[in-house]
Amino acid sequence: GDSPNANSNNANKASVDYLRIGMPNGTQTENHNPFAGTSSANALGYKWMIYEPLTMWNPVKPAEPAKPWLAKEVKWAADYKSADITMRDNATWSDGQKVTADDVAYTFTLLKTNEALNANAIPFGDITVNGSTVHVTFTAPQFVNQNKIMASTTIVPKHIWEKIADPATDINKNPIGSGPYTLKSFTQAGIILNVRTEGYWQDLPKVKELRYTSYADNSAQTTALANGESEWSFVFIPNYQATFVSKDPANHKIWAPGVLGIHGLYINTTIKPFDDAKLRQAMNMVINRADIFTQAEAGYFHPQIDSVTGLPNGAGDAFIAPEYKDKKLTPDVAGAKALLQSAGYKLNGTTLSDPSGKPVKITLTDPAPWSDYQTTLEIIKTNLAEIGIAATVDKANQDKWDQNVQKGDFGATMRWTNGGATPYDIYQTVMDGDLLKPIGTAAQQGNFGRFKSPEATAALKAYANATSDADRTTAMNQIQKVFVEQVPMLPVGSDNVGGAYSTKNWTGWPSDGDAYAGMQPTQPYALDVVLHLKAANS
Amino acid sequence: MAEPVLEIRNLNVDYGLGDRAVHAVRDVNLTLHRGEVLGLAGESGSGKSTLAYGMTRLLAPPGVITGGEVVYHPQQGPAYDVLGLTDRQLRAWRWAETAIVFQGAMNSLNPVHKISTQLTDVLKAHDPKMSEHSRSARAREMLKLVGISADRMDAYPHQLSGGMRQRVMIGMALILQPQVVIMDEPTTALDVVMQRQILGQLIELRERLGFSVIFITHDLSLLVEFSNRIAIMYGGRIVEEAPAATIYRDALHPYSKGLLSSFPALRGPKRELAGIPGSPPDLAGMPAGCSFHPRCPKAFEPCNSAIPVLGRPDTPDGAGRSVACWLHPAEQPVG
Amino acid sequence: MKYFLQRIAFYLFTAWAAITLNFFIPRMVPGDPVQSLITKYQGQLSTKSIQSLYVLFGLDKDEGLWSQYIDYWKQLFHGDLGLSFTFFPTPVSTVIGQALPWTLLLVGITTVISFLLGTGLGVLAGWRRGSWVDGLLPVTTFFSSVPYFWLGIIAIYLLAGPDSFFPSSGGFDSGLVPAWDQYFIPSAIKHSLLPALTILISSVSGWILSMRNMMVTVSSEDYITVAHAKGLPERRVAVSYAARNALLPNISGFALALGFIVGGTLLVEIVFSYPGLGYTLLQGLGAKDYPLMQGVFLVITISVLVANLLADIAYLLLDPRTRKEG
Amino acid sequence: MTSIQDAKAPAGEVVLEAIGLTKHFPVRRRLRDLFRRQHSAVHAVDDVHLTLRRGQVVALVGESGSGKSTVARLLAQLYPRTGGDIQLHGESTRVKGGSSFRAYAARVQMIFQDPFASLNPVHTIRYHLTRALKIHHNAGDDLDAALAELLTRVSLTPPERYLDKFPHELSGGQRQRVAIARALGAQPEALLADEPVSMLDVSIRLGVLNLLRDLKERLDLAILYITHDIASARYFADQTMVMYAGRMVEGGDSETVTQTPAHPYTRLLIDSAPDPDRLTGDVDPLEEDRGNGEPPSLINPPSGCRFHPRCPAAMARCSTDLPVPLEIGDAPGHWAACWLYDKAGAR
Amino acid sequence: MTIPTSSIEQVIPGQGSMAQPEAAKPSRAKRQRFLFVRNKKAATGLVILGVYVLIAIIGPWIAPYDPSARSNDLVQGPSAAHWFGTTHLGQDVFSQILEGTRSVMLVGFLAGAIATTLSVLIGVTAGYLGGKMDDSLSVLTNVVLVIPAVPLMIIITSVLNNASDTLVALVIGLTSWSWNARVLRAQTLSLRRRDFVEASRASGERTWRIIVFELMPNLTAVIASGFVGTVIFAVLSEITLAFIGVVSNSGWNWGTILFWAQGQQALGQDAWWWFVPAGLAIALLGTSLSLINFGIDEFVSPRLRSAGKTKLKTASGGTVRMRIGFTPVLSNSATPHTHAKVVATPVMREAK
Ligand SMILES: Nc1ncnc2c1ncn2[C@@H]1O[C@H](COP(=O)(O)OP(=O)(O)OP(=O)(O)O)[C@@H](O)[C@H]1O
Ligand SMILES: Nc1ncnc2c1ncn2[C@@H]1O[C@H](COP(=O)(O)OP(=O)(O)OP(=O)(O)O)[C@@H](O)[C@H]1O
Ligand SMILES: [Mg+2]
Ligand SMILES: [Mg+2]
Repeated sequence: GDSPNANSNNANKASVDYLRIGMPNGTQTENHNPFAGTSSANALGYKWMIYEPLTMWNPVKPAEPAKPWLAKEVKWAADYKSADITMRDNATWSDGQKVTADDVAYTFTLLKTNEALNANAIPFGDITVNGSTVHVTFTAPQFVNQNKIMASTTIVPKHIWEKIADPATDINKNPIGSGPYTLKSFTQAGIILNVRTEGYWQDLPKVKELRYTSYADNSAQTTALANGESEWSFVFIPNYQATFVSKDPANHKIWAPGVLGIHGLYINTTIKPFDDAKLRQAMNMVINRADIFTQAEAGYFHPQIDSVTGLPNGAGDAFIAPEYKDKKLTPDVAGAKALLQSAGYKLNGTTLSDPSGKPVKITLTDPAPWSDYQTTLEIIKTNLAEIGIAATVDKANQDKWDQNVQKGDFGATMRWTNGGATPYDIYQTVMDGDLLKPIGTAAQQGNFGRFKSPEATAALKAYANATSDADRTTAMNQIQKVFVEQVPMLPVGSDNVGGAYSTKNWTGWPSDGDAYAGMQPTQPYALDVVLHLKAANS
Repeated sequence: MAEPVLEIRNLNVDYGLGDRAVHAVRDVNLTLHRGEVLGLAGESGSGKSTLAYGMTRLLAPPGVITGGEVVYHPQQGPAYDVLGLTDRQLRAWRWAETAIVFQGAMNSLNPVHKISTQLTDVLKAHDPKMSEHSRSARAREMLKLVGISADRMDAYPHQLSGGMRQRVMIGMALILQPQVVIMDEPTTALDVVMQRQILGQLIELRERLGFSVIFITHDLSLLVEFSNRIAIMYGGRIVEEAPAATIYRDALHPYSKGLLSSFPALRGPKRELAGIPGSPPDLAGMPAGCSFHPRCPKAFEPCNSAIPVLGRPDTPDGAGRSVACWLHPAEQPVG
Repeated sequence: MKYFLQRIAFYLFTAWAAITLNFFIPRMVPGDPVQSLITKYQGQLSTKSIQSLYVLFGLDKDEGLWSQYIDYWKQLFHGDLGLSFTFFPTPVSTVIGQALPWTLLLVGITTVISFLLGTGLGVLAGWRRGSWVDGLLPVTTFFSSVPYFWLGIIAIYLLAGPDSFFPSSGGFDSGLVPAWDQYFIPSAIKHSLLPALTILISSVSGWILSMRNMMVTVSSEDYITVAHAKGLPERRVAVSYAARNALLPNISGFALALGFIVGGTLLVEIVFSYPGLGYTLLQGLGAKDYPLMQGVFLVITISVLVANLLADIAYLLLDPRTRKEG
Repeated sequence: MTSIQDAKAPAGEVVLEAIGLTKHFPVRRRLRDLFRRQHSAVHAVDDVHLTLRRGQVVALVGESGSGKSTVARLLAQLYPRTGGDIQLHGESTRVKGGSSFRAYAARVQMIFQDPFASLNPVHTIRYHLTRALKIHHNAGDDLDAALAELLTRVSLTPPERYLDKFPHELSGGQRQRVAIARALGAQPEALLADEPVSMLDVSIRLGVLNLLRDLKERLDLAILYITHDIASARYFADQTMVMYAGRMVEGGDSETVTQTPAHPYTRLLIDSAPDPDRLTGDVDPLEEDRGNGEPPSLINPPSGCRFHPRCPAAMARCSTDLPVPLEIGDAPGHWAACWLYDKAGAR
Repeated sequence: MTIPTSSIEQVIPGQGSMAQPEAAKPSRAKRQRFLFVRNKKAATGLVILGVYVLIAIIGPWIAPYDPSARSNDLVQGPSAAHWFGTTHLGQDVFSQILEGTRSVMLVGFLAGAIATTLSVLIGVTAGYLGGKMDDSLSVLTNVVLVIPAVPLMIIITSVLNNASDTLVALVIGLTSWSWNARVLRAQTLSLRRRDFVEASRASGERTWRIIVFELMPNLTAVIASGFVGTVIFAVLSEITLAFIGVVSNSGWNWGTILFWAQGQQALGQDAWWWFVPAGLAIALLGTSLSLINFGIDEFVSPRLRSAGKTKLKTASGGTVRMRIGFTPVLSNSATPHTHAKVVATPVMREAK
């Protein structure tokens, strides 16, 4: 009939031609603006089904070059201060117009002229178009940002967007993109995307309809996954075997590859005796990362970091300095004790005292509602007790915690680092002297532990500005050396680009065997995943 | 003497059951005759209201009727015991045969309904066939009878003065033309001018309509003036019963005497006011024998051991009166 | 009527004071929307976005609290509640507009049902003391002491499952679009059953109890005895005399409950991922979304006040004593 | 207690005097009235003159709502007065609170109508009386002795039996005695008794009244006895004043006022009082009065004499001119505010 | 979430209904003051509450394990070693419940006390003084009333770093007094023109003495019932705050247990033992407090007290049902009739 729901009544359909994607992101309001961090398109990730990037990059294998996507080819200058982007010529917008180099130039210009939209703070220079090629320059080398520019920027149609008065606050009611899907409906229960009928530059996906739902919280999302109401999501599932997989062992799966972004215990290096690298090393030696991985991170969520460099297994392997190739982080209480003794610390019974004779005490802090971090801290607390460090866990209020961490008013805290295509972002968040702020002043960008190391700062700078791979390797090795020796932060687990999914209706998901993409439904590669899906019963 | 309409026989009413029960009304025998005004007096707590509510089975928990009969003589047909009626029969009997006017008229009228509603719902309950129109006509008529203009029909109780409310209650009591009207302190909340107006009106209506009245108050002077016969209660029992003038002139029971000498007179010489010493008995722990004996100036030997029986006294004018006092042992018990 | 104008003046003053507080309270909270957003996306949002977000939200300009307050009132008079940060750039009024109907329908209807049911049972319990309804009281008391959210989670665990009739979350099936048709309405009703039941079970006892107690109190009034003495049918005495009067004191409680619809059952909406206002408010709280918090507080404040005003009116209609005699 | 002292012309020293005492209670103002100049008010008491003398009882009678209690509360300074003056020993006083009020309260005490309500149910008798003594520093060195004395004075003996009881453990008469004892604790010169027995049982009333009379004589108190029972005023008071709708309408010594009432309202009142000597069957003499036999509105009181709408003897001037107190002449000090006694007759 | 106290608004202790001449028996009357404890419901409630108080005091000592201590029994069901099973870290849930009782009780009662004190101060003062004072206090009360309590608590607690139990109690107390203040104001309004208040004023008492010694004792039942209601509300609030994780409480309370259980999807893993006990503990505590509240209600209103006793036992063992409007008639009267006589006329007497 006339009802918009008439053909959505899915109960009596023989086969399922839609995919249900969920995220635990709470209430959504209609906003399809791909640039707004607060938009529903961003929160649920469906912007990647409507809009496309220039290249498709796989964070699981960060060292591999990105696949061409809207761009036929991207050529960077050696100093990474400019790039030539050549567009493919068979892509069209969903209103039928062709995707051109002008659109790319327009998009970049948009970011350049709107600080509010330039989320990665890319220093665009001149942008010029020459036929199907865009020449874009930058005011600083962009080696570390190359994928943020090419693989994480949605290209929007100029003819639509130039009519928008304020691109920062427009909700982009009728999104016109180059991707294979178009918006069908927005409701609070979910967003529905329909596959395009024609004009997509490659084969249309098999999934005819994408249904996005935003659940109130992790537990609602998990319940939905367990019930089969949700088929693909990125959410922390405690004890996922029992809560999720066991509900349908044949179909319920989790794949959570690590990426270049880590979580670890930042130590405030201005507080005595924690300004002593030896003490930090000893602490690093007693952390039981396996326990944290299985008990706090449910055995998957933050893949355990083995390398002393703090680089994630898999994604980080290619970057590890030769000297640390086989150095693993394993609990070594005896070693730690020996190290401490040699550095002048004394362990009397269960209390460690520093060379000045004061007992070593530390406060570990994290926001109360973050149960995985809290569990991690509980474990670290018992680990530290083994070498006589009395730790207390302070479950701060989240806002207070934010404030305190930024101002350097903390003992130690679990926190994440930025992530990127190279380990640069990880180390920069932890060690960059340029980000260093005095205690009491908010350090918003990083270096919360107030780690002061001119070598590290210089090496980070060298890495970002290098013009050859050899220079980069040298700088990277230097960075890692500081990190391993100074231990400004105790790495614990890596970020993951994983997801929970069900093979009941759709197969073809990425896996260890075929790691063609990450597994998060909100990231650019989600489109690549959807394009790989095939109906389970076909 | 006229024939009886209501006979109370050996009525016993308790509050609560078992050992802790309070015997508020004990072995009361009382007969109401057609067309008469029977006054019931006695100080606070003597059981007057309990008797009135008990004989109509309107006593609130934990009141229970533990014995006795209330025999009602309808105008036609055989007499029957009100206490033995089923709920249905009792509901039909109430108001149609016996209506009650309570002490506080403000509390007797439902504050949220118009008085017209409250008047007509009696009619609706007792005569469902009556038309809406004739119901309101009847209600109007009753209001006129008690001197309230019909335009006050749609007033709410709080919009009427205390006197008007009490008149509405009287009108409501008469709307079904009952044989018996029980009035429990109908005027104590009103001032004297209003009290006289209302009572005067009631007496006049009684003469016109011929119902009988049980009139309860502790104001003896009022009773003497308005009732035909007076019964005096003390400690849950009737201690004396006689025509009004007789009691006023010559009360036999020391308690009645005490009551009569407790109020100052307005006219005539200032007479001696003796009062009654002591305080009323506790119904839960009644003294043995005559319950008045601890306060009685004339108490003598049998008073503290044996309960005197209500009966015809041995006085010359003993006919038509009875008393329960060892000073005047009964010639012939009432019952 | 004049009495009303006076009440309204009082309410207006209260509203002004409450709205002013609503403005200042959220601003006491440390942290800012940008930081909250970064923290919310733990690592997914790079710290480099900070500056762009400050610009986006218009927080890069320093404005005094006082001028913000003045602006706030100016906006309010234009019916403008500002833009939400969490859902930037959606206007707060839109955010509230999309959530409010759900809350009103779910919690509103449930509150009304709970009140009616509880009052009905309370009348029975108070009128026929010692009957089965009275026996129900301890059970309902127990349930009323259980936290809403706990009951909801247990209900989801026990009743919602892969093949269950009850969905575990949401306001309607994700494939549907809100419309008054035969697909949407049953779906919406189905989704509201569990949350409604949860609220009902834990709130009905209060009504039963207060109504029962009022019935008991009213039952011993003289006019009830008079009604019995008049030989009225029992039902009429119970309903038109006793219950009618016993209801009056509960009206203001009911009004207040109606007013608290929005703020009172926040957690039920969270547990059931119900797209209502309480849940939105919690998100606003978490995100330091002042405009949203203010907006929701405003709605709550106004609804409580309006409910109270309605209670006054209801009183006026139900209790002739409050009407001015004519 | 039977002797009748024929009230002679008042001789005792004046303790408390009300001169033109007036009290208007503002009616709750509504929005509409804001635009009007005039404020409506309940004219509860208008232009009342009253003199309390040492060792004398003045009775104030009148129907319900005529303003008797208001007069008492005004005299006790519990309400601020709208107009007129209150003179204590000839000195004008106006106190609101604080120590001046306490000083006033030490000399003028009030007893409330309802003994069931005027004692705090949660406190013992000891507490009530101790407070009464302590506030006015009358406790002396030996509190117990003072308490015992107080109780003995109101014939609650032996005192020990009553001291530690709670009000609800006492009978109404006993409670009223405690209330009186509390008033006496302040060692006042004037006692304002607002219907002190109306809530008591017939047989108990007498005891309390006799006690009051006894106190008057022994302690030389000035007593204002408020009642609506005119018969008890005759029995108990030296002088009787009659109030109607906020105004004094008649006054004089009790016997004269009750036996030869002058004002039509007083006559109505006395005719209405139940009288056992009048036997059943009397046709109500006030029949024509039905329907409008109600006290007038005090918000818009009738002009002229406030009784004129109900008065059987109303004349034309009654509805226009406010009657002034006029000497009746049958007994010294007997007056009525009624034009019937306007001997000048002029105008 | 509080039990409505409407019945209490209607009745004031010791007035009116007691004004009957039932005075004479002092011993019985005296006992009536403690009748509240003899009320069956109140007694049950008090016993349960007593157990909770005991646990609150000795809980941490009798707990078999350190509630935070990890062990290797992860997410184990109830067993002899762990009565209520274990958490994802191998912590003993039973010990957590025992240890958590103290915080819950502390917060509940402290918040109850704070809110009650405030409501008494504001409500009674407003009611007694009247006039401008009343107006401004009423506005204050209403403003606090219309600002939603739980969100307000969330906001305030988030300002405080590391809120201790005491601080949480303070916040809850400060935000939840207004309803009681309203009830108390209404009560005071009806009390302040009572003769005994006027009488003590007339005898020269100071205002504060009147409020404290004359008015407040008469409001005890209302205050107590308000207190009990607020305690329930405070307990539920604390647990809610802990459950959604805004309170940065480092110790254990039942809300924390529920927070962890929910965060770890206890029910999703079928670990009901982790989730259920805390909820039941709350419900039972709430029930006991409600029972006490009933007791207070019935104590205050004798009508409610007798309302419970609808079935009475006769001496002969039968039961009589009390009904309003239809007083029961005992045919097998225990009282001997002095003059039993058959009615001569036919009598319709039906057994029913
Ligand atoms: N619910 C009850 N429980 C126990 N005793 C009661 C109850 N109700 C009344 N009584 C007692 O029964 C006795 C009789 O009371 P009743 O009301 O009949 O007296 P009364 O003569 O009408 O008094 P009054 O003149 O004050 O109206 C009193 O002593 C009273 O204390
Ligand atoms: N506080 C008040 N505010 C407004 N009106 C009042 C107030 N107190 C008394 N009145 C009015 O003043 C008039 C006189 O009242 P008052 O109580 O003095 O009469 P009374 O003669 O003592 O009556 P009663 O015999 O019933 O005690 C009445 O109309 C009453 O309604
Ligand atoms: Mg009575
Ligand atoms: Mg008075």
